[in-house]
Order: sequence, then structure tokens, then C-alpha cells
Amino acid sequence: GTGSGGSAPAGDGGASGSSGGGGGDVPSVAFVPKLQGVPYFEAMNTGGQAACEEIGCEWLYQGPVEADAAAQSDVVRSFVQQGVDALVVAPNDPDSISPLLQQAADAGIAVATSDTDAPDSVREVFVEQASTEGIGEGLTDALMEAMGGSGKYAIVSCGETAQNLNAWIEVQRSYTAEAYPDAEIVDVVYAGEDQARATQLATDLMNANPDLTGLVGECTSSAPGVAQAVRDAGRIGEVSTVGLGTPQAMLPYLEDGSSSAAILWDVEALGYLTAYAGTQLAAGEGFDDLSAVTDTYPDVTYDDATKTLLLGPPLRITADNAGDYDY
Amino acid sequence: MTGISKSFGAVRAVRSGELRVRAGTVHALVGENGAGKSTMIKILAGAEQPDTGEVRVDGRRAAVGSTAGAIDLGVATVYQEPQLFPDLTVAENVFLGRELRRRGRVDWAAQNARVVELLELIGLPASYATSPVRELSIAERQQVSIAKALGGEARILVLDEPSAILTDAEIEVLFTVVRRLVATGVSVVYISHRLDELFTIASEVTVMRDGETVGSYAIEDLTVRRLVELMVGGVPVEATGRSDVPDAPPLLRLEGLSAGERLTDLDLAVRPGEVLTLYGLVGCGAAEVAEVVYGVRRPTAGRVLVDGEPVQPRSPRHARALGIGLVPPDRKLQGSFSFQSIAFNIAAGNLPLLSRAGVWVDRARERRVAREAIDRLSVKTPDERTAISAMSGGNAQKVVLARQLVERPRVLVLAEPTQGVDVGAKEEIHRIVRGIAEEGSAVLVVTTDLGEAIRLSDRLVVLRAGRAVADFGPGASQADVLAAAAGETAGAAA
Amino acid sequence: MGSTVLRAVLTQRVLLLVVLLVVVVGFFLNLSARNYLAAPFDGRYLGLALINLPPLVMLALAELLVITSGRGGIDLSVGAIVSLTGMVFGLAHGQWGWPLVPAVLLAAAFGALCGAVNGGLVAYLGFPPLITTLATYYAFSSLAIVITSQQPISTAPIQDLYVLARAVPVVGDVALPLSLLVFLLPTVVVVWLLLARTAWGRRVYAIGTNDVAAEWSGIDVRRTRFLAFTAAGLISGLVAVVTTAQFASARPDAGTAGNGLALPAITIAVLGGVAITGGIGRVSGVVLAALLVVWLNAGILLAVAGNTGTQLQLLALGAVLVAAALLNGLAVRRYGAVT
Amino acid sequence: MGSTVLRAVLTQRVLLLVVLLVVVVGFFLNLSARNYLAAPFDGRYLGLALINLPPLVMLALAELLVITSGRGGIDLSVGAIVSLTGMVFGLAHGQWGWPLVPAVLLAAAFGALCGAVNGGLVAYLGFPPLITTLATYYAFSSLAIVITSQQPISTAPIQDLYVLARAVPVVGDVALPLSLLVFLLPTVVVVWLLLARTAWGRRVYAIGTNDVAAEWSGIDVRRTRFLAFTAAGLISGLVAVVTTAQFASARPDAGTAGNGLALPAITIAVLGGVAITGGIGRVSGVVLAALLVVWLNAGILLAVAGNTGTQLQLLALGAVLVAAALLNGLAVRRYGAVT
Ligand SMILES: Nc1ncnc2c1ncn2[C@@H]1O[C@H](COP(=O)(O)OP(=O)(O)OP(=O)(O)O)[C@@H](O)[C@H]1O
Ligand SMILES: Nc1ncnc2c1ncn2[C@@H]1O[C@H](COP(=O)(O)OP(=O)(O)OP(=O)(O)O)[C@@H](O)[C@H]1O
Ligand SMILES: [Mg+2]
Ligand SMILES: [Mg+2]
Repeated sequence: GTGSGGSAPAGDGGASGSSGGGGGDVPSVAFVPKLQGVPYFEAMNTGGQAACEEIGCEWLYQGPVEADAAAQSDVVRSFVQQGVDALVVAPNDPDSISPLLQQAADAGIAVATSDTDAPDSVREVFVEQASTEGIGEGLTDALMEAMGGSGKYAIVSCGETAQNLNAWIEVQRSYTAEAYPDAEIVDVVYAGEDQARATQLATDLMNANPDLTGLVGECTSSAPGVAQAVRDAGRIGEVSTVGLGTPQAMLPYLEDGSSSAAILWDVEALGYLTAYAGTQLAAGEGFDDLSAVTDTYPDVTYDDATKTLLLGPPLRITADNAGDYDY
Repeated sequence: MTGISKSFGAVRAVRSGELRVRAGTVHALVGENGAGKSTMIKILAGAEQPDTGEVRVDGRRAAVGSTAGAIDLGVATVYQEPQLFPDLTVAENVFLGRELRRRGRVDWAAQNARVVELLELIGLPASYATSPVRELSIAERQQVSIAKALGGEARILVLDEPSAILTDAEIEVLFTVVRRLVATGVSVVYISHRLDELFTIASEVTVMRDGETVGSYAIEDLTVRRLVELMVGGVPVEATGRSDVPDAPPLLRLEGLSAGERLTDLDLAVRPGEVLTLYGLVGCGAAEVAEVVYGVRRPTAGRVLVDGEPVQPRSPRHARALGIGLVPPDRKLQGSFSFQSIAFNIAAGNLPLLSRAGVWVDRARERRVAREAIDRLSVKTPDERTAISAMSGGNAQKVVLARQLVERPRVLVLAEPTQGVDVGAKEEIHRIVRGIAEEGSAVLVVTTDLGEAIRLSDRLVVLRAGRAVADFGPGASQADVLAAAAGETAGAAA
Repeated sequence: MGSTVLRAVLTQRVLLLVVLLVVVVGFFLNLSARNYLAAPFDGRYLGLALINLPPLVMLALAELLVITSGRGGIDLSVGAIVSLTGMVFGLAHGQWGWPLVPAVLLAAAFGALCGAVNGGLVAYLGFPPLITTLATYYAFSSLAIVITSQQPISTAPIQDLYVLARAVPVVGDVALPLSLLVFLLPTVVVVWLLLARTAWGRRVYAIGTNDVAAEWSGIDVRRTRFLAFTAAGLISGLVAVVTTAQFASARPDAGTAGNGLALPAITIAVLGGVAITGGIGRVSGVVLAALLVVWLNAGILLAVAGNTGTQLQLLALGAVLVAAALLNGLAVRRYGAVT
Repeated sequence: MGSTVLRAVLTQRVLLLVVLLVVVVGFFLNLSARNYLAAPFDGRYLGLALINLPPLVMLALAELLVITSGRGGIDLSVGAIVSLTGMVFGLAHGQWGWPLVPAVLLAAAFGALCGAVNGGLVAYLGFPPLITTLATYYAFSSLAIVITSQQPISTAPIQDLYVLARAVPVVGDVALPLSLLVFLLPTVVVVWLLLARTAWGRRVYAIGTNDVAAEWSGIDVRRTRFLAFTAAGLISGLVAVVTTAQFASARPDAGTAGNGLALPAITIAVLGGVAITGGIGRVSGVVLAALLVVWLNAGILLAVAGNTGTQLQLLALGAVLVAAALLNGLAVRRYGAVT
């Protein structure tokens, strides 16, 4: 075992059914999402479980009930105490998580980030769903298609400090300026991981900017949120929306046209890759040989300079293919 | 009511209560403070459940389970404080909790009609039905309380100390109402500490002592003195003031003092070592004098001088800094920190004295001061850590008094020092007050208790309608003082 | 004359709110006419902004009942009741296939049950309302999360409910959300009737003004207070239907996300003149206060661009609340009493 | 004999908490010894879990001061003060380059200033504390967001502060967070001294027990109450430093994210035996209540895997609070009084 988790040996196969610790014969990989209960992370959970059954690891999943750095750190701390072999976090606040990852690493736990990076931390790898450029440009292209390449649009983002969202927004800004000179981003607002708040902010944006013709929901709670706002306002067809939404959540909006497209990736695959990355790290192995995953997900690549494991190009989900995914 | 007993935790408020009220009479219930009178009538009114005993109405056993149940049985109760809602109209107040209904909805018209009848019965103009209660005078509110109690078909009316807050003229109105009701066959249970008034209104008296019924007597067989003896089980001792107070320049002077609507242009001087009592009926302005001297109220004119120096007390804190102490009239509300200990209660008013560098409480000294006070005032308590809420009224009053005596104030004002206190404790408090005066303080007592005023004073000033109307030495006669307080024209009524 | 008007405005909260409402709307109309705003502040916009009104006013009315019933009455758990009842309603209508009307009745009954838990603890066991409803806030919101393992319910029947949130044309191009007509108006009318016209309403004011005096007047104080909390729960249950419709999904954090719905509801109630000490409060004040806040916020959004606008809304709410309290203080000092 | 013990436990909150603490810790130690937990529940873990203690206890002590001062005293704005002061501290230490000690003093002073705003409104202008601090909660949290246009500050000096959250070995492999030793312990000692040993503490209990009697005893009631709110603000300012260190970043929503820090602080205070009606409350009770909640939560996380674990924490908090209130009610009915 690699864990230095306490003097007593961790429980093996106890009644709780989730033995942690380094005593087991398969490595334990713990994943802490930003928030429990949202379909996106639950789909990652599904993918991670599938991966562990396949490649032989123990998958532990526990998320906070609030998308809040403090609540998340309690869960992380509990996993450190459990002495898991690998710990993967999708941090709510990268700044806050860095020192905790350091503590985990000091305790001999392999640490990684997934979905959202904490670039200044000691994480050994970041499991990235799609390249920043891929997502930013994919969102912009999908929206511009719906808006006819021109007009004013606004972004409803989520966590103010979420590093990945902010990076995508940067790409959207520069790419819009470069490729669609007639289009303009008028505002970026932050709704947190709260769909109701996203709807509220989108409604406010439409009211405040009557000539607004596009909205982007930057995360899985704001994508349906902005579509909802357009639907509530009865402005389907006048205001186009795109966003990062999960297929099932977006399906009704895609069907009635309040959302034109969702940009996403195969979330279960991201969960799968996360479990894989954790297992590799726990075994002390790197990512030079990706053959174990490329059979299933051929687009996976690894960039050693940034220590990033990339799932591949993003998917564009429309009314036609949304039904193919059951999350 | 027979064989009634009721305990609150360890306190046995009523041990064996008996009360028989004949129809169409006024039956007085008297006893020392804490004798159990209010508890008896609360049981009758369904506000408390008796531990043992039974209540019979018209010979039939009555299950008085709740206040609503008692009202259904025809027991109507007017508690000591008017229990009215100032923002609701008279009609709404009268029918609150048992609105007249027609087809499930409140029948406002029927209610107003019935209220007009009731108002007539108790001698108030019909136009009051729709006035908010906040616009009525205290006496009128008392009448409305009676109307409220009579709102149902009341056969027994209970009045708990209805006269305590009324002036003599207002008491006359009350008695008229009571007599009118009795004439219609209603029985009235009448509780009062003003024993003299019983002789004009009651036909029978039940005396309680220590939670037990001593007996019931026809009023013709009693005198005030006999009644007091029955209540205390012994003969009360008279204390007297001195006529030989050493002559000295006054310590406290009031010059042309006016405040609010009740106090106009009062001049007063209290010498060191003197106990001066301000006596008057409720609302005479004496309470305002105490408040002005203690900085709770600003005078509208005139000034206060201590030791010849004009001072203007801005707050109780300021007054205390000037050497003025005050024992407040409302022990519970203004005087005690209920669930805190005796030591805490005494220290609370003396923190600057009891702390080092004004910051750290000197806890040893805090305890010592409390123990000294307990000894000096003979407070009955196991130790200084007892909560004041667990003490009897008289002992609690002594603790509140003790707070003002840690440092003997140069000027001590006592407002109603023995209100709600029984005869024994009263004697003791009077002895203490005399002691303080003899040590050289100027003591100003404000009281509406005639006996107390006469017993305690070196000098007695009578206030009427905000003015000093008479000045007596020690041992004034009750009749003289009352006549002065009630005014020469109404003097005959006393 | 002038002083009579001043006095009336200062001592009568409803008048003060009407004046403020006229001032705020007039101010933004003026800005709008001079083209200072990002978009016209017109009847259409004012109507659109009302989508936020139903949950806000309904929960503020729930607080009105509870706060007016006195003895520190307050209900911190209304948002949690919305969350939990929303999940129950979502299950019934969205998964078990109950038709809409029985499902709405279930929501009302379940909300009332939650309110009755509060009411029982407060009225019959004598717990302090603040603490009781803080505890049930934790319990209800936790149950809301547990009941479906935090999965929102967004099946077809639930999604179809969003017609309730849709605006229906009323006059000209002014449209009002359907939920305002179907849920809010009836609730306002019923609560007003309850408080102003029934004996129970008198009892609520009585126990709020003076608990002991009410008891001695033969009022069943505990039952009256119990019913006030139960009614508040019932209203919260209806709000659960409104928010579920509004978001086309029953979400376990509907009433508790962010700051939750309880604090804004209390804020509106207090702004509407409900005395935190009990016994004073009117339906009209609460409705006017909510309108004031909603339209003030809508105006700020047009006047101030970007994030600053949404941030200023919070500040404005705090400022309005302090100002109302200050005016109240002034009025009490000057004229004695305030209604 | 048995009944004496029962009576003592029921009527003395501190004893009850000690018993509960022993039961909870014993229960989890037992589970741990039988290998039912995901990881050992040992001294090391108990120590680690204490990282959450400093903000919780410190803010609960702030509430202790304010609630004990009576007349409905409560402070809903402590979380917002933490957010706002955190940003001020972040600017000073993280951007303007102020050294640590002056920056901490600035945070304390700024927090005290925020508390003084509450105190001024409540004590001198007579506003109800619930409403006042609700209003300043809005205002302070809005300012915290506006002050840096919602950007967190996480420069090198701020990141270095994380040492404060780091555990330092105490005995064996038990380690305690540095902030517990540097911030929490001194705060606990100072608040205890203030309440139990100073004249001001006596005044706080006096005004909390009976406002009018305190005034008539010559106590400067308004000043005493003002200082209670100011001290609560000061403590909140120190908490801002602690949370900034803990998250290695000054975040504008540090004290207001999720449910915010105020409700948990009030919960802990009440659980610790602080009477919401004022005049009763002890430091020891508050500290024990916080320990109980923190260790109960830590145990639940090890005992229940997956999302259910975090969901149960909320439920447990609600249950403990209701249970404490029930026991209180029982004790009052049976033995009269409770301290
Ligand atoms: N609710 C209560 N809890 C505890 N003790 C009580 C309670 N009510 C009354 N008592 C006690 O019962 C005793 C009798 O009180 P009661 O009020 O009946 O006296 P009373 O004769 O009406 O006196 P007063 O003349 O002062 O009104 C007193 O010792 C009092 O302290
Ligand atoms: N709430 C209470 N809790 C505990 N003990 C109490 C309580 N109320 C009264 N007692 C105790 O019960 C006894 C009787 O109290 P009560 O008020 O009847 O005295 P009392 O005869 O009226 O005395 P006093 O002449 O001082 O008014 C006292 O020893 C008092 O300390
Ligand atoms: Mg007594
Ligand atoms: Mg009595």
C-alpha cells in the first residue's frame, strides 16, 4: 500500500462495502465532483464505475451537497484519511484545493484533477474533456450558425473562479472577434451552479438588452437555464442559445428550438478516463502507453508538457442525436 | 370550590381552598400577598388546573378544563391588568375568541348590536363600540374588560384587584356597575387589598392565609382591623416617624418642577436624615417626581438640586453618579434580573464599585457584598447563588432594595417600596428605610399606600393633580390625609 | 395640511410603499423617456418582470401569517418546504402519473404537513420558532436531497407545466405570467380574507399582540398559532408547484439554492410593514413591498449594465430595508405609533 | 442517585454535551475498532477534522455575545462580514503588500467597524436585530462582490497563509491546525474572560436578562449592546483571516456561499445552550457543541460512503438540534429551569 493512513490497518471488505486504504489487492481511486446530484457528474460516476470493473480498480465517489470549496474540502480530507491510492478532484476553487492536494500527495496519495484543472497544484495529471480551443470554438461556431454569423450575444457562466470555464470564455472572445467580426459579446455574468439563477440572469440579460440575439450557457446547469429563459419569454426563434449541456437535460429544449445545440463530450467516457488515469498513477505508471484506453476511446492523447490527458474533440449534440445518450 | 390545592413545582400556592359564593351577592376574597387568591380564581377561570378539589356551579360538578370551558359555564374573569388589545375596537375586543356567527361567518352586525347593550349596562356611551381601545382611558378600559367578561351569558363575574389602578372617582363608577350587575342576579367575586372599600361593596368576605381558607364572614361582623388580624394571623405593629429630624440644609430640593401632564410646579425639600413621603391617589403625579429625580424622565420646567447644586439627571446612570438611588415601582419589570442569582442582581447596579480598574469583576467582593446584604436585610434564602425568580415577592423586593444600598446613596428614592409585598416583609422594609435615613441620607418615598405613608413618614406631602396640597408631620390622621388627597369637595367620599 | 400628508405617509406603511412605488416607477419611466436606459422601461417590461412575483409574494404571505402570530414567530424553513414538497409533487405528477389537480392538492397537503411539524413544535411544545424552523430547515432540505438521491425530476408531465410560467396577454402588449393569475391572486385573496375577515384572523392578531391576554380571553392560543404555521406550510407547498413549473423540473434545491427563499420572503414581509414583534401586518403592504422590490430590481438592470447591475440589486434591497426601518423609527418617535 | 445524575445532565447543557460527545466519539471508535469504517476514526483523524472548528466556534462565539445581549439579539450578517473583511484583508495583504500583522489588525478593525454598523442601528436607533442584520447581510455581501468585481485574490502572500491551516503535531501523530492554536484558542479565552470575568460581561448578561431593569440599575444599556455587536464583528473579521488562509484565497463569497456561515454559527450557539431570549449562554457550551457537530460529521463521512454520507450530515444537524430543544423542553417541564 502507498497510503500512510494512520496506525491501524484500514478496513478490508468491511460491512460498509467500501474498503479504502492500500490494503486491498486492487488500487482504490476516489473521485470528488464539484457537486453531487447533477446529471453530469453522476454520468462521470457511471463511466468511472464501468472502467473500474473493466480494468480492475475500486471506484469511490463522494460529492458535497453544495458547490462550495469548504464543503468539498471536507470530502477530500475524509478520502485522505481513508488513505485511498489515487485521488481525483474536480475543484470548485482551484486556489483552495491546491494546498489540500499537496497534503494528499504528502500522505503518499497520487493526485489528479479532472474536468476542471488546478494548474498551480501538485496534481500529476489533468484529465481534460476536450481542448480549450475545441470547446470555445465549438460553442462559438454552433451559436453563430444559429445567429447567422452576426449579432450581439451574452454568456451566462457559472463559478466565477472555475478555471476551465474562464479559459473557454477567453477563447470565445478572441475567436468571435477574429472569425465573426459582425458579432459581439455584450456581457458575461455568473450564476454559480444554480439553474434557477441562470434562468433569472438570462431573463435579466434579455430584458436589459432587447437587441440580444444569442445566449451561451457555459456549464451544465446554465445551458438549460438560458434555454428555459428564452422559452419563458416566448422568444424562441428570436434569441438563439447554445451551451454545455448534458443530452437528456437539453433534449426538451433542443426539441422545441429554445436551444440550438449543446456542445459536450462523452461524459461517461470522461469518467472512464478519470478512473483509468487514477489507476495508472496508483500503480506508479505514466501515460506513455495509452493502448489500454485507445481501444475504447481512440481519440485520447497525452501531452507531457502540460501533463494533460485529453479525451478528444467535443461533440455537438442536437435534437437528432441527443436521444442516443442516457444521461 | 371545595378542597382545592395547587402546587407550582415546590411551591404550594393553595393547600386547602374553599370558596362558596351565593347567587346575586358580592363576595370579597382577601389575603396577604401570595396567599393564593389569584391562584384560586385562575382555577375557577380555567387558566390553571387544580391538583385536587372540585368546582361546582349551581350545585353541579363543573369540569373547568380551559378558559374557554369556564366561559361556557358562565364564569367571566377580569384579571388585574386590563387584558385588551389596543388596536382592536371595543366590539372586536369584547367578542374576541367567541365571535357571534351566522352560517359559519362572523356576524359583525349582531356583535355591534350586542356590544351596544353591554355598553349601556356598564355605563359607557354606545358610540364606543367601534372605537379602538387605545383611545380609552384606563378606567374606561377596565369597564370594557368587564363588558368583555360579560359578553357571554356570565353568571359569575370575577374581579381581581379591579380598583388597584383606579382613582376614587373611578372606583365609584366601578361600584355602580357592580351593583347594577348584582341586581340582575350575577354573583361577583371581588379581590382587593383596599380593605376599606369592601365595606361599601361586599356582603361576604372569605379570608385566605398561606394557601388556606381561614373562613368566610358576613361583612357586618367585621372591621378593617379584624380583617387584617384574620389575614396576618396576628396584630400588625405600628412604626412611627420622628418629629425631631436634625435641622440641616436640604440635601434634595425640587424647585418649580413640572413634567408631563400630571406634575405642575412642585417645590419640595428633603433634609439629610429625613424620610419624606409623597402620597396621592394613582395619577396624582408622584410617580413622575420619582422618574424625574432618577433621570428616567425630563422635566418640562423647574430643576432638581442636590446639596444646593442644580443637577439635571439625564439617565439612571447619571443619577447614580450624582448620589441618587432609586428603588423602582415595578419590581419585576424594572428591578429584577429574574433567572440570575442574588449576587448578580446586587452587583448589576454596582459594577463600577465592584470591579478592579473598572474592567475585572472582583468576584470575592461581589460575593461578600451579597452575603452582607442578605444578613443586613434578613433575606430568606439558602445562599447568594439562589436565583431571584425562585424567591418570594418580599425577599425579591429586599434584593432589589439591597442593590441601592451597597453604597449608601445620599438621596434615596423609593417608589412603591412595598407594593405586592405582605405585611411582614413590609415591616422589615420600613425598618431598613428608617435605618438608611438615620445614617444621614435624604429619603423620598413615593407611595399610594396610605398606611405606609403615615407609618413611615417624618413628613408627609400630599399631591393632588400634580400639586402639593398638604404637608403633615409624623402621625397624621388617615382621614386628614385622605381628605387632602381626594380634594376637599370629594373629601366626604373618603 | 402638508404635515398631515407627511404624517400619513410616515405612519401608514401602505401609503409609504405606494409613494415609493410611484417614485421608483416614475424615476425609471423618466430615465426611459430620456433614453438613458438600455431598453424601454414600459408596461411590457413591467409585466415581464412579474414572473418573479408569485413565489416571492406567496412566501412573504406565509411569513406574514407566522410573524404576525407573535412570540418571535418566524419561519426559516419555507424554502426547505418548497424543495421537499417540490420533490413530492415531482414524484406524484412526474413519475407516478398522478393528474395535475390531485398532485397540486397533494403538494398543498404535504406542505401543510411540514408546516404542522413546525407548528406543533412551536405551539404545543413551546420551542422558539427561530430555532425550530432552523432545525426543520436542515431536516427538510436534507430529505429533499435524499428522497431521489438528489436527482431532479424533469419528465414530460413536469416539462409541460411550464405553461404556468408563460405570460398571457392582458392589456395591449402587457402580459402577465399565468402562475400569477392561477396561484398568486387566489392566495392573496384567501390570506387577506383569512386575516381581515375571519375570526381566526382576529385571533392571530390577538395572540401576536399579547399571548397571555389572548389566552385569558378564552382564545385557543396554541391552536391558532399551530394553524398559522400550518397555513404557512400549505402556501409553501403551493409555491413548490409554481417553482417546479417555472423551471420545468422538480429540483431538490429549488427553495434552498444560494441564499434560499426564506430570507427574501422575510425581507419582503418586513418591508411590507409586518412587525417582527407580532400583531401588526397587512396583506396589501406585503404585495406592495414585493412589487417595489421587483420593479426596482428590473429598473436597476436596465440602468446599470453588466454584473454591477445584479450586484447592486442586493445592495438596493439592503438599503431599502434600512431606510424603511429608519422611517419607521422616525415615525414612532414623532407620532407614537405606526401601522 | 440515578435521578440526580439524570437531572444534572438534563438541566446542565454543558454536562449533556459532554455526555453526547462521549457517546458519539465512543460509537465511532467502536465502529472503527470493528473495522466497519472506511478509515480509522482515530486521534489523527479527530485532529484533522478540527480544521473546520476555528471559523465555526469563533462565529458561534460572536453569536453568543449578540444573542446573550438579549432583546431578540441575533446576527445574520456574520458570514457577510467574513466575506467583505476577507476581501479587504486580501487587498491589504495580497495586493498592497501590507505585512501580515498589520493586515490582520486591519481585518479585526474592519470587522469591528461592520459590527459597529449593526450595533449602532440596533442599540442606538432601536432597530430589531433580525431585520437590521438581514439588511446589512445584503449590503455587506453585495459590497464584498463589488469591491474587486467578484474576483478572488490569491496572490503569493495569500497562498503562503495556508500554513495557518496546516496541522502542527501536538502529541503522537495527533496534529492540530495552526489556526486553532493561533486564532481559535485566544478568541475562546478572551471571550470567556470577557463574559465571565469582566464588568462588561456582567452587563451583557444583565441587559440580556432584563433590559429595563438594567437601565434602572444605571447600566449603559445601549453602549453595552453596541459593544456586543461590535465584538461580534471583530471576531468575524478574524474569521475572515482564518478562512482566507484555509482556502489560500480571499473569496468574495467566503462567508456567504451555500447556506452561508451565519446559520451554522447560530445553530452551534443554540446547541451550546445559548438561550435565544437572551441572558443565558456559556463559552464552554458553545465549544463543546461545535466539537460535537464537527466530530459527528467527520464520523458520518467515514461510516457512510458515497453521496448519502454528505446528505446525512445535514439531517444529523437538524436532528441534534431538535433533540437538544426537546430535552430542554422536557427539563424545563420537569425541573423548572435550565442553564
Ligand atoms: N405560575 C406560578 N409558578 C410558580 N409559583 C406560582 C405561580 N403562580 C403563583 N405562584 C405562587 O403561588 C403562591 C400564591 O400566588 P397567588 O398569585 O395566588 O397569590 P395572591 O393571593 O393572588 O397574591 P397577590 O395579593 O399578591 O395577588 C405564591 O407563593 C406564588 O409565588
Ligand atoms: N418559582 C419558584 N421556584 C422555586 N422556589 C420558589 C418559587 N417561587 C417561590 N418559591 C419559594 O417558595 C417559598 C414560598 O414563596 P411565596 O412567594 O409563597 O412566599 P411568601 O409567603 O409570599 O413570602 P413573602 O412574604 O416574601 O412574599 C419561598 O421560600 C420561595 O423561595
Ligand atoms: Mg409573596
Ligand atoms: Mg393576585
